[in-house]
Amino acid sequence: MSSPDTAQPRAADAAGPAPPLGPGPAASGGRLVWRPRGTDAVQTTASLAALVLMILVFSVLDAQFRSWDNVVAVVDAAAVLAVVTVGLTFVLLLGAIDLSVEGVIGACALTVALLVANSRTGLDLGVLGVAATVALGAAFGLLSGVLSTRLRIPSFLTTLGVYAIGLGVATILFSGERPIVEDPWLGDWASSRFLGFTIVSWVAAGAILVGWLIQRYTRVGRYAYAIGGAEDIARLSGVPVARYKTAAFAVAGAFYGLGAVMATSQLGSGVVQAGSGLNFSAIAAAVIGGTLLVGGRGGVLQSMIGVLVLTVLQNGLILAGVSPYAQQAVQGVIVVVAVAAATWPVRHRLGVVK
Amino acid sequence: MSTDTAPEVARPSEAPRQPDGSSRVRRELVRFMPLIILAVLLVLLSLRNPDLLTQRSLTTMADSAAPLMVLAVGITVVILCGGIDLSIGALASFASVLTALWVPSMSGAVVVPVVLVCALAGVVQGWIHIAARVPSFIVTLGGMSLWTGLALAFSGASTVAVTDIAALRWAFTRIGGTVPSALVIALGVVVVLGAVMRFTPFGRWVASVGHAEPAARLAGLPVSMVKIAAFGVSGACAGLAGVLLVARTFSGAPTLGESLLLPAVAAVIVGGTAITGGHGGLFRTVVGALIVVLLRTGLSLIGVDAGFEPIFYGVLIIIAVSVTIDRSKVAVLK
Amino acid sequence: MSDPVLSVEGLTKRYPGVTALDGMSFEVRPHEVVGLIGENGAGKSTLLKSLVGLVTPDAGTIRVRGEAVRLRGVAHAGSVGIGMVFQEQSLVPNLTVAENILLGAERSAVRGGIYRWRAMKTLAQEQLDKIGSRIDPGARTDTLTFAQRQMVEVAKVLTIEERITGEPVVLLDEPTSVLERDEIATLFAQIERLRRRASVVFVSHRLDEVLEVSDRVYVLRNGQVVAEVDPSAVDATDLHHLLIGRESGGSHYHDEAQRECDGAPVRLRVENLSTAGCTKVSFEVRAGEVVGVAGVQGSGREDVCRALFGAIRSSGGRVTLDDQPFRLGSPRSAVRSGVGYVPSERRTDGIIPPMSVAENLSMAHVGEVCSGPVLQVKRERGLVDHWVRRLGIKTPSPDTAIGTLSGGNQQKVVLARWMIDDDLRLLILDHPTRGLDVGAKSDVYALIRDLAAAGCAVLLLSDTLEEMIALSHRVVVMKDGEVVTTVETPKGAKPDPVVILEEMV
Amino acid sequence: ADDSGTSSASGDGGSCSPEDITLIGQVRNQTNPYEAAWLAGGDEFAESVGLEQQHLTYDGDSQRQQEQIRQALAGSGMECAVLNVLPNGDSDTAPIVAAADEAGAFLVTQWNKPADLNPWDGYDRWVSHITYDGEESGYLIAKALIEQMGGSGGIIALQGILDTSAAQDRFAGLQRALSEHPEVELLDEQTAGFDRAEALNVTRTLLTAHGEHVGGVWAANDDMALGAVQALEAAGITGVGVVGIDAVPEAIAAIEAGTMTATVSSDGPWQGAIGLAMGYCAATGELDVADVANDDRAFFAEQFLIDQTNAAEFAEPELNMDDFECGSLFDRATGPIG
Ligand SMILES: Nc1ncnc2c1ncn2[C@@H]1O[C@H](COP(=O)(O)OP(=O)(O)OP(=O)(O)O)[C@@H](O)[C@H]1O
Ligand SMILES: Nc1ncnc2c1ncn2[C@@H]1O[C@H](COP(=O)(O)OP(=O)(O)OP(=O)(O)O)[C@@H](O)[C@H]1O
Ligand SMILES: [Mg+2]
Ligand SMILES: [Mg+2]
Repeated sequence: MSSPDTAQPRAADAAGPAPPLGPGPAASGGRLVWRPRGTDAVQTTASLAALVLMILVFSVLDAQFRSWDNVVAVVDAAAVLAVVTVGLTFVLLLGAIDLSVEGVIGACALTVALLVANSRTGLDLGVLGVAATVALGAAFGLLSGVLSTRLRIPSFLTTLGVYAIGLGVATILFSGERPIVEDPWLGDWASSRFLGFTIVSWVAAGAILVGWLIQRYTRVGRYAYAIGGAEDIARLSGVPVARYKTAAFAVAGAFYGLGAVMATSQLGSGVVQAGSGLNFSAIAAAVIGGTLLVGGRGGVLQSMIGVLVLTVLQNGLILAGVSPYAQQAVQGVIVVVAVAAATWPVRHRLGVVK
Repeated sequence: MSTDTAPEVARPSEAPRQPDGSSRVRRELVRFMPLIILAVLLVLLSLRNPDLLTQRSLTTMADSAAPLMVLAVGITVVILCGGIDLSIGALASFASVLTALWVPSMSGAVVVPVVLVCALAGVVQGWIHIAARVPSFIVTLGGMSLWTGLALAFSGASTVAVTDIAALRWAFTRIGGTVPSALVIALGVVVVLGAVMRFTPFGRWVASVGHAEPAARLAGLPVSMVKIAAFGVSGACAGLAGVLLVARTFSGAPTLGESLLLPAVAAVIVGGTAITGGHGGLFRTVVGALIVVLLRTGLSLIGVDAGFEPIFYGVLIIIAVSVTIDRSKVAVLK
Repeated sequence: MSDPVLSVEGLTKRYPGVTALDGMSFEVRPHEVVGLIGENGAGKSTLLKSLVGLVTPDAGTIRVRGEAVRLRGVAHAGSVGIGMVFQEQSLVPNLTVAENILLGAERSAVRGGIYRWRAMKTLAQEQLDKIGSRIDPGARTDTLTFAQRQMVEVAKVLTIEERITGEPVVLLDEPTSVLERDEIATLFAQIERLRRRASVVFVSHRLDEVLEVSDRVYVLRNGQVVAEVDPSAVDATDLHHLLIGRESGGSHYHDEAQRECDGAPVRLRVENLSTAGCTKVSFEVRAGEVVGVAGVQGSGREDVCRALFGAIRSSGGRVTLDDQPFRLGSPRSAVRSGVGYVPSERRTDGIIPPMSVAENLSMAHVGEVCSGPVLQVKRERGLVDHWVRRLGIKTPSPDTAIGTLSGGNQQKVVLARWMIDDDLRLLILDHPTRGLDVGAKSDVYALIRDLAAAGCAVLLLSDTLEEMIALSHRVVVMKDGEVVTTVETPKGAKPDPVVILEEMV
Repeated sequence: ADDSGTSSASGDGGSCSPEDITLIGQVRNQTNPYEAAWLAGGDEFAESVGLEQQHLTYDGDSQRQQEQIRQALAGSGMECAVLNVLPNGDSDTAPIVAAADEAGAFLVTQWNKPADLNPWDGYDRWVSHITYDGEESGYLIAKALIEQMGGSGGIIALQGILDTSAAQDRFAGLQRALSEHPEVELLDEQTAGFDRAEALNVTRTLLTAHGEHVGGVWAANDDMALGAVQALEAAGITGVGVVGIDAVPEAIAAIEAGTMTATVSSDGPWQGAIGLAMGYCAATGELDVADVANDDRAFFAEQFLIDQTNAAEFAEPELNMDDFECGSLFDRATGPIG
């Protein structure tokens, strides 16, 4: 070899093995600062810091906030949002977005209310009804996924369409009369408690665990990262991208279905608007937690931090006696300030931020 | 280093590669697809309800489309930069409240301060996004709450009626008895902004930032300024949309424009602008806005049953976008 | 001679305005390393891509072990035993090394749809062991260096060995252009090892490398094979001749074109510059002088350049440009003070692929083609045409998307971007010839010398020491973030690279 | 858009033959029981006169409501159209009135209207504006709640969407009741946007904040009241009174079951039918709008407090078609708005 390449310290034992290299700054040379390197990690740390700060401030401001009862209240209030956000996380990991949440939840809420013992139909399917509802949610997700991948159009619009379709299905199922849930088992989800927390909260905890396992140990989860990280490369490597994208949407839908069951048990009847506001909150929670919209970053657990940030903030503002007229403005400012403050010291090391 | 690595090849553009002649026809067809789909939709809907094609009905539709168009055109600039602005609906509401409050003292000139205030609001959001490196999604999410909160505070949480509506007559009248002035204003915005994008470097800068921000920055483009300006434009458009809304509803209210956010983004996408930034344009958004308005209002008028209306809407909007989108240019993955 | 494993007949691929492959025919025999060389745009990559099903040829046949195949994609090509190493961009950045290596072919690491992380790491480790790499399979890919990622790429392609029964064909598209010397040696050792079980197609612009590893070399020009040579019978100069069809005259360093600049004023003075990766760096560059910065990976030389351009933050130091204090702010302010920068990662940092050649060319000094705020499209067209002609940029039209040009032509556009500024005072070149063919390289060398002759100061980081020595008046050597010495490299008295090499390590 | 009430149609009232009349009912959505019942009532009336009601729903989206109305009125023959509209908010009424006036359609609006915009200001086809006295409703249920609490204790209030007059009036009613009962304390007031799920969450938080001090929950509508009932049930708290407004079937069932204390009837089916009936009578000429007293052109409709004593009567709301004879349209008017 006659042209010495940029020289190397170990030119002598060139053919020998390179020293072991783990991740870390030393290995990251050669890249410019605004590459999205670890942006999600910073975001997660930032929101974790913001969460801790918020908890501290509210604890000082209000004794009620520190009470065990309030902890339970926060957890109960976070349950449905958490489950929905777990589902949404899979879609965000793909780099896609899902706007169908409220429609799917509406349709599923009516479905579960009509399938278990209720005031309108003679059915009493119990667990089966719940399972069928989760399956319906998955089917809606499947629809979003199939439409996005087969027609090759942005998920923003397919899911907007599926939202409308879900809403339509919910309206048809509703047909003017709200089915009141009379199934004591489902009713118990919201009212009976185990170790202080409602069953709904435990279901949520289980769902988060399942979500994390899916993310960590299944193809759907791992490929969601691959697709979100670099879809074209995943395709080049022989990953059946369309299939796993669709699967991720379906998984998300199943979680929305479960969320609808939980909400229905809390509300006591089949409500078309059971999911109102959830879509936006779930996206916000995920992004705040570090599951960024660019895809492949963050994950279920990170998103949960975002869920807690939002829930604690809402709870804390009420307890701190902030006027309902001002709450909205205060909440928006706090989210931005908290995230900005927490990222501030490291802002120059962040990648391209969109 | 090889410059044509895998990702380049894997672009969907490779798939339908065809000899020159027919591919040019296809490309042109794709370019005009949004217009074609608009015409097709109009014809289909008017088959069910012939009244839809009357001049009165069309001008009415144009009226409805104008504020949406202005909003959508504004957010197009932000989306082209690769960002998102969730605050436009709330900002339009805030603008409507300001307009209603200021008309008594300022009459028709109210549009100037309102647009300026909203542009400033956009600039502030853009600046926070740049300076603190907070994702635009989060900044504008916060902005959304803040502007709504301020609108609630300024209006005393109620509707502010405009008694002297003649002051805003210019924004809601028929020029020559037929042409809706709101549409003319909206198109004026599009033309002016379009000219700026086309005849000054701004348009290229926006596209460069959207396509490849690192490269744009290293070429010495004023990336931060471009992004802040984009948010400013988006804010200004939201302000103008707020004024148009007041002219139409004779009052300002803290939730007046909220519901226009999703349709505005939908209009951008239906027009064929990539949600990931870079590719797209304002004129596409104009057609997108018309399609969205047609679907939003047209469907309820052809008398479909409850429940089926949203289903039709969902199906049609999916069909519309699957036909209009230019798959060779837009990174359709997201 | 045994039957070829892979043969190609009359392969043709046309793009609008270019014929990338023009009735190309070639073959690969068992256990053979075939070298492919050719100018930028000769069709090498297109050929390789059509062999893994990424490009659908317009005409021609591809035969694998005698059987004609229509390849549908990488996965399909893998199943018939053809695998390709792409550049570093073909790894998923947010996944671990192990996942990347096994992506899409996890085999026993995924049982019943469930990931078994331990098996995953073991399997990945097996692949890494094949090339003697000790990269941690659990590391996230975006924390690796260029070279490490390249190694992971190679490890990844070797997984096809396990997937097929016959002998695979491994296609390597410029695998060495971003590798350091010992890594190249490792790769070559691996190619030798591979030869026992597979055939290899190897593309490189470094002719000596090609001669070193190949059993047979095809020379490509304009989408056709123009020569098939036996490496043992030729040397790099012959190849060079074959490639560009003209004599490469002059001394080894072609340094006769270099101009003296002794009396010139100091253009750039750097004092005690510190960043995250370098400390208290001081040096100066005169107007018309080319100063090379040498150093191994981690020496901090890239940091210095980027800090000077404002692309990364500096934590201290004083810089003057023409004796005026020069604030290290942003690339924008640097550009406005007459500084230019050619980044090493051209595809992501240098060009905006979907935008036109004209737009890419005029973007940094768009003021040149504006009257007030208004773009003058005619004037821009004139300017672009001028530079396209002057630098011999091969493009169907100024409106062509720059992403479809060959690397050398892209790089010329990036250089032209800075050259249109008459007052360019300092140009920072970060590996400007990466991935360029010999012809394009000498074009770029000539451009750099022209620039210096016109009085521009040039700061140069380079792929090879020889290149740097040839172009520079002086070489600043860095080690561990500090300047260790400065080596004069005047015309006619160029030092041996070893002199600098010793200081670097 | 005319800025004041000069109708472009001839001012001589209706001369439409019944079969030319188009009946249009517009509500927010058909996905809540109250508005679904409204449309059903409208359908029943339409059927009684041999016509069909066109349903329009706008999903709580003001812009869409405007667009729909305008577009619906852009057709031909709109001089014989009758609209029974629930404006999304106060701000939406003016443009709806203007659009109807321009098209010459007969219009009845309900619930939301700015105070300074009135049918008698020259609108000869805006037959009437009907609403319930929100202040009175809020007051009635507050009294019922306080009575149930035994005249003392703490109350938490769930407000509706803050910038609607319904929310503000009802809350004013609560405050009036509170001023009469100084020993009852308003512990907290929060908005839950008329939404059941939101009410559930807000109540949950308020219950931890105020614990056993909470003796009653005052909600600005039944949906929120039902959400509060669920929150109480989940928290295992009993004996806290909950009141709402609207008399949706589920609330009436809850009152019968004892989990809710009281509600106030807003008679959805009647509202859906009466608006169409007024317009119909005006269009056919059986009702001369000019003859209608101002007190009847913007009036509070009669409302009833429903508690355990009379819940059974309201369980199955039925329309009495006699209410919609042209002569008895204003029988439920209890007085002018103001
Ligand atoms: N997707 C594409 N669209 C249009 N033209 C293309 C495309 N890909 C390649 N080309 C053209 O085909 C020709 C051959 O390109 P190819 O990438 O095969 O060259 P190469 O020999 O690999 O060059 P290099 O040494 O620079 O990598 C070039 O002129 C190039 O511009
Ligand atoms: N943004 C950053 N943050 C922290 N450390 C960094 C950053 N950028 C570079 N470094 C570190 O600074 C040192 C210098 O890296 P650099 O890439 O400049 O080396 P180099 O000499 O240019 O290498 P090469 O031989 O590949 O050209 C490395 O140790 C690198 O890890
Ligand atoms: Mg380096
Ligand atoms: Mg190549």
